[in-house]
Amino acid sequence: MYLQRRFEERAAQSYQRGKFGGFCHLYIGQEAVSTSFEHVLNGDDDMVSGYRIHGIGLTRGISARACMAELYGKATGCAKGKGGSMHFFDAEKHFWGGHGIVGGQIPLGAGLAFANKYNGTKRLAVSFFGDGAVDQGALNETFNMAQLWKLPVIFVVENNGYSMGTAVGRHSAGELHKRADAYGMKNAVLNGLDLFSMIEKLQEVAADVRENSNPWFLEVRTYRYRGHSMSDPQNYRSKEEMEEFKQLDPIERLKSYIIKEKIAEASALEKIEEEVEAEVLDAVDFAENSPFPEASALYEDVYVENDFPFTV
Amino acid sequence: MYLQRRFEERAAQSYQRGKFGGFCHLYIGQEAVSTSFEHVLNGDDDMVSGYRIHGIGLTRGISARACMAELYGKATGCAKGKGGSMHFFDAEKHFWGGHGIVGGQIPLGAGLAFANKYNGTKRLAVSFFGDGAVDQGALNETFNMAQLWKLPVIFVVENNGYSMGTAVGRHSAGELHKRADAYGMKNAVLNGLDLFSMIEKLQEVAADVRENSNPWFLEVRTYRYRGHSMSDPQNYRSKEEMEEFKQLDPIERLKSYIIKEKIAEASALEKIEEEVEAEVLDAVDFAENSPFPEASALYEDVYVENDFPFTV
Amino acid sequence: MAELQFREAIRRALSEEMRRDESVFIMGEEVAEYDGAYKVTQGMLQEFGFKRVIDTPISELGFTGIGVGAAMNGLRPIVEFMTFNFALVAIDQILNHAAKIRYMSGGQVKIPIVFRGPNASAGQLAATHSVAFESIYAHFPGLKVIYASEPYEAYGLLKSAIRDDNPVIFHESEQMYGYKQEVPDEEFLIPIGKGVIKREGKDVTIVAHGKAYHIAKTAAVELAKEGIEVEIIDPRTIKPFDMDLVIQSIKKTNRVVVVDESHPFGGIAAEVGFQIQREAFDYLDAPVLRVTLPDVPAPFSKKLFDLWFPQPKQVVDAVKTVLYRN
Amino acid sequence: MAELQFREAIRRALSEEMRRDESVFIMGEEVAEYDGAYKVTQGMLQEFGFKRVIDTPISELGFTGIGVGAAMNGLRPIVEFMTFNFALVAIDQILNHAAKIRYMSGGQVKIPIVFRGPNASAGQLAATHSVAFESIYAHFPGLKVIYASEPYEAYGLLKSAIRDDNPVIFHESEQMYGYKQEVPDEEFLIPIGKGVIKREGKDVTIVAHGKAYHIAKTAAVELAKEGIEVEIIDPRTIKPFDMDLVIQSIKKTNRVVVVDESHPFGGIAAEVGFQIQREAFDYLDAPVLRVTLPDVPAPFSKKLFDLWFPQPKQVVDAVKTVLYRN
Ligand SMILES: Cc1ncc(C[n+]2csc(CCOP(=O)(O)OP(=O)(O)O)c2C)c(N)n1
Ligand SMILES: Cc1ncc(C[n+]2csc(CCOP(=O)(O)OP(=O)(O)O)c2C)c(N)n1
Ligand SMILES: [Mg+2]
Ligand SMILES: [Mg+2]
Repeated sequence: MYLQRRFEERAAQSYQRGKFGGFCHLYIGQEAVSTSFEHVLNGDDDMVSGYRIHGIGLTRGISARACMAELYGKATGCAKGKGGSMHFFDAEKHFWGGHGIVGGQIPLGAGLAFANKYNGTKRLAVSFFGDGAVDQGALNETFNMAQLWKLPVIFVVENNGYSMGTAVGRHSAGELHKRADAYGMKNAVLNGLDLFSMIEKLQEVAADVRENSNPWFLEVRTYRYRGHSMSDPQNYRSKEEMEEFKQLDPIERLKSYIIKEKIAEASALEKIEEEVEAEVLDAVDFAENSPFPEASALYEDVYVENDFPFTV
Repeated sequence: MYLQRRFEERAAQSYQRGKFGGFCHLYIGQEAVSTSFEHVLNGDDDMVSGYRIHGIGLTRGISARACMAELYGKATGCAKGKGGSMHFFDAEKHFWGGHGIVGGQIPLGAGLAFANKYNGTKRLAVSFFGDGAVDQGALNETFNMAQLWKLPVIFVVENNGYSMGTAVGRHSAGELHKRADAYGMKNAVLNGLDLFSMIEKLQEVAADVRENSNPWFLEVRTYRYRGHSMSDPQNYRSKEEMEEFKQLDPIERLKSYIIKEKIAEASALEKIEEEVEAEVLDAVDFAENSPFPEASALYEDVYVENDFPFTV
Repeated sequence: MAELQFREAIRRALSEEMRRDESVFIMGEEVAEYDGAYKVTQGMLQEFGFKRVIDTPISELGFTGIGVGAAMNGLRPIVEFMTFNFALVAIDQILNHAAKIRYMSGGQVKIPIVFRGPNASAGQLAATHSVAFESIYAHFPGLKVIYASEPYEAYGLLKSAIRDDNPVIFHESEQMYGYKQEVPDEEFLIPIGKGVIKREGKDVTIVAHGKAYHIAKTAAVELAKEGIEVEIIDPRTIKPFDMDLVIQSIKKTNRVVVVDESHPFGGIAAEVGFQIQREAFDYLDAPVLRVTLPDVPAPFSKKLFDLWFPQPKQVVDAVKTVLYRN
Repeated sequence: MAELQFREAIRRALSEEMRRDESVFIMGEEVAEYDGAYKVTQGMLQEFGFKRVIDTPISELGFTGIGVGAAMNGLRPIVEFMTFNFALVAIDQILNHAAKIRYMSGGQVKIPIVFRGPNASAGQLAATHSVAFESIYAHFPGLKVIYASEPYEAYGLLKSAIRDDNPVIFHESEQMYGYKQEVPDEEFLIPIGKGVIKREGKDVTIVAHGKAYHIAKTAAVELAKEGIEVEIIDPRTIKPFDMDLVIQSIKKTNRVVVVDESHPFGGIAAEVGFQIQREAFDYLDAPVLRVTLPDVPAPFSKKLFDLWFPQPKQVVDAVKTVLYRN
C-alpha cells in the first residue's frame, strides 16, 4: 500500500514539474482496495479496471519502474509508452488494463470470465470501476448476461463518493449495490478503508465464485484524497469532509494496527518505508533515463502484422 | 380493440398479397394494453413506442385510413409514406412514433416528460416497449435519471413473453418489474389481457404521476398471437401454449363480459363489428387508391429548410 | 462443386472454422434456437451446442464487450449483429475497445474477433434499418473491413477473417442471402486485402463492392450492348484496400466510376476517388465520378425507395459522362 | 470590442441564447456545480439555476435520448459531451433518432438540438480520447456539422446553431479553449454553411478547418517567406460544405491541399478532395493532396504524439509538391 502511495506522490511531483503530460488520476486513499484483492486472488485470476489504474497495476506486480516509465511515455513503460497513465497493462500478469472510457471495462471483465468458464479453468475475473460508471448502461447489460450465463466474475465499484465533482447521491438514485438485485445477483457492501474486513469478505466471495461460478457485485466504500485529476480545484467538497476521511486513512490505520498489535515494531515499518522510497526514486531515475520509443513504433502494434498497408 | 384487430387482420392479408413491403409486426393479442392507456390518459398526454405500433397508433386516434395508407407507402399515410409499418406518427395527437431501434424510445419518452415538467404542464408521457428492450442499457440510464429528476413518465413494458424467438426467461434474469427497484422507482405488474383491471390500476398510477411528478415502471403481461413479423415460423413455442392464451383473448373476454353483464346485446356488438369492418375495408380502399408521394418528396423533410444544399 | 446460397456459404465457413478450432464460437440475437434471424446459423446449435452457439439478449453493447474481453483472454468470438444498424449502440466497444486496446497496451494482446451481419439497405425497411457502415468502420485504424459480393468470396474471406488475429468487420447483405453461386467443395481461403477484376474491359473502370457490384454488373451488360467495354473491379476488402489493382486498371482505361451503396459524404467512393486522383492524376482523362445513395435517409415508400437506391441506369449515365458521350 | 477566449465566446453565445429564449437549456456531465470540465459553462448555474443548467450522470445514451425527446416536445436542448469520444456510447440516439425522426415522421417534428463539446486530439490523452468525428457525423443526412476555428466564429455560429431547427453537431477543441480573439460587443450571427477566405493568395489553396486551420496558418507564414502565396479557406461548417468558395479559389490557384486532423480513410479531406477533382478537374494543375493524421490510433508518448499529429512542415511539403517544387 505504501508503495502505491509513494509512487503516486512522486508521480504527482514529476507531473507538476512538467516531466510528462496527459492526464494523471491518483488513487491515493483507495490503496486498501487493490491490496485486498491482490491478497485474496491468485496470480492467474484476471483483472481489468478504469483509468485510475496506478494502484492496481502496482499491486498486480508491474514494477514501479515499468509503471513510472509508462507515465513518462518511455519505451520501457508497461505499455511501451503508448498508453500512458490511464492504460497500464500487463497481459502476462493477467492484468488487462487500464481503460479510459467510463464503464467500458465492465463487459470486458465479463468477457474475461466468459473465456475462463469456456475453457473450463477455475480462474476468476474482476472488473473494477468507479461510482460514476454505475450509470452506464453497459453495466446493466453485462449484469444481466453475467447472471444468465453464470459467469465467474466479481464486479467491484470503488465508490469513492464522487464522479469527478458530482457526489454519488446526485448522480445515482438508490444505493449502488442494489443495482445487482434486479438480476438476482449476489452483492454486498464493504468498507474499502479497512484492509482486514475487505480481505475476510473477499475470501468468502472468491471461494463462492470459484466454486459455484456465479457473479458478485461488491460496493466498496472508499475515498480519494486528491482531486479527480491534477487540474481539479475541488470546490465540490468541504475541508471538514476531507479531514474526517484523512482520520480514516487506510495506510495509517494499518500502521497503527500493526504497532498496537505488536505485529511489527515501528522501526521495521520505517525500514519498509525507506525501501519503498528507494524503489520509487529508482523508478523515477529509470523513467527519466529511459529512451523514448523509436519513430517506427508509431506504426507498430496497430495490427498484428508488421507489413499492414496503412492508408495515407 | 376490435378495430385494431380487424385492421391488422386486413393488413396482413394485403401484405401477403404483396400490396406493400417492408416489415409488418402485428399487435394482435395485445389490444387491451393500448386501449386501457388511451382510456385513462388525456389527449394531450404524450406517447411513444416501438415498431409494433399499429394498435397504439389507432387507439391514439390516427384514422384507419391514414394508418393503412402508411403501410402502403402512400402520400396520404400518417407519415406521408416515409415511415411505414414501424413508424406511425401523429405529432398533433401527441403521438411521437413508432421507433425501430429496440429501446430507443425509452429515453425519448423520458425526454417528452422532461419537456412537460420544464414547461410546468401537467401532461404525462408514456413510453411503451417490449420485454426484449428491457435488456438495453438505455433503459437503466433513463430510469436512473427519471428517478433523480422526478420526471412525470410511465414506462411500460409490454411483456408478451418473447423477444422474437427468445422466451423472456432466456433473455432477462429476474422479474422485469424489479429493474425499477434499484432506483427506488415505483412499479407494478398488470394483467394486460384484462381491460378492466388495467384501467383501474392505470387510473391510480396516472393520478400519482400527475400529482407527484414521479416515474412509474409497469410490467404488463400480455401475449402476441402472431409471429414476431410476417416471416416467423414460430418454432419456439408450442401449439398448447398458443391455445391456452387464445382462451384468454382480451377481445373475446370483453365481449363475453359485456353480454354476461347485459351491458349491451350481442346484436349491438355485431353492429359495431360490422361498422369496424366497413371502416377497415374503406381504409384499404383508401390506401389502394391513394397516390404515391411525388418524386420531390425524397428530399423533403430531411432538414427543415427546403433549399438545403445536399451533398452529391 | 455445389451451388451455395450466400447464407450457406457463410454457414459453411462458420461451421468449418468451428470444427477446426475449439476456441471459435458465435454469439448474437437469435443465432441458436431460432436458427438465425436470416437463417445463416441454421442447424449450428444442433451441431455445436449451447456452449458455442449462444443466444444473447438485445444488449449489443454488453455482448460486444464480452466478446472483446473473451478475445483478449484467448478465445476467437464471432459476434453477429442482426444488422449493423443495431451495432450503433455497441460501436463504442468496437471503436474504442476492440480497435484500440492492442495499440494502447503496446502490442501485448491480440483481439481475434469477427463482427458480422447484414449491412446497408435491405429494401423498404426505412431510415433506421438501411445504412451502409463500411466507410465508418474503415475510418478507424485497428480494424479490417470486408464486404463480399458473392458466395464464393464470402466463404473464402470469412474463413480468413476468423483466422485473422485482428478485429475484423465482416459485412453481408440481407438481400443477397439467397443469391447462389458455385463454390468448390474443397476448402480454400481468400486473402484479406486483395481485390479482383470481375469483368475485363478497356474503356472505363468501375470500382464496386458488395451489393453495388451487382448494380455495376447489370450496367456493364447494358453498356456492352452499346459497345462500351467496362472493366469491373471488386475490391472485396475495404480495409486494407487494394488500390494497386485499381490504379493498374485506370492506367489502361483512363476513366473510372465508383459505385457505392452508402451515403456520399466521406463514403467509400469519396476515399477511393480521392486516392485515384492522387495516384493516377496523369492518367485520368475525366474526373472520377461516383454513384451513391443520395444524402437522404432511406424512405419507406416503394416509389421513393426506388428513387433513393442506386440504379444501373445511373451507372450507365456516369460511365457515359466520363466518356464524354453524354 | 473585447478579447475573448474561445471558451468565453462559447459561454457568451450560450448565455445570450438562454436569456433570449426560455426553452433553451444545457445539460451534460459537470456543466453545473463543477462549472464545466473545461470551464465553458462557468457561472451559468448561478445565472440560470438548476432547472436550465443540468448535471447529468455519466449516461450519454440516456441523456442524449432525453434531449432528443425534449426537443421533439418543444424545447431547445444543448447537450454537452465532455468530449465527443464519449458520444460513441450515445451515437445511436444521434444518428438513428435525432437525425432521422423528422424524415421518418414525414416532417411532422422539428428537432432543434445542439450537441456540442470538444472534438479531436487534445494532446497526450491516448487513443480513446483523441478522435476527430466531424466526418462521421457529416456522413449522415439529417445533421448539420460545425467545427469553428476561432472565438469570433464560435460565437456567431453557435448562436445560429442554437436557433437552427435541425439537429446540429458543434465541435470545439480542448486545446483551443484558451485561444483569444477580439469579438465585437454587439450581437451577431454567422450563417451556417458559409466558408470564409482567411488569407488571400494566388499560388495554392489550402482548405482547413478547426484546429487544422491553425496548422495551415503557420505553414502559410513559412511559405510566404519563400515567396509562395497561399490562400486559406476555412469552411467553418462541415455540413453543408461551402464548396463554391473552394472551387472559386482553385480556379485562381489551380492547386490545393486539404489539411484535416482526422484519420485519412473517408475523412473530411477525402470528401473535399473528391469533390474538388470532380468539380474543378479542368482547373487542376496537380492532384489534390491531403495532410491528415496517419491511419494509426493516438499514441501517448510525447515523441510518438508529435510524429502522429499533423505538423506545419507536412503542409509546407505538400504545398511544394503540388507546386512541383520538391
Ligand atoms: C463514457 C465516458 N464519459 C465521460 C468520461 C469522462 N470522465 C472521465 S472520468 C469521469 C468521472 C468518473 O467517476 P467515477 O466512475 O466515480 O471514477 P473515479 O474518478 O471516482 O475513480 C468522467 C465523467 C469518460 N471517460 N467516458
Ligand atoms: C438495438 C436493436 N437490436 C436488435 C433489433 C432487431 N429486433 C427487432 S425487434 C426484436 C425483438 C424485440 O422483442 P420485444 O422487445 O420483446 O418486442 P416485441 O417484438 O415482443 O413486441 C429485435 C431483436 C433492433 N431493431 N434494434
Ligand atoms: Mg468515483
Ligand atoms: Mg416481446
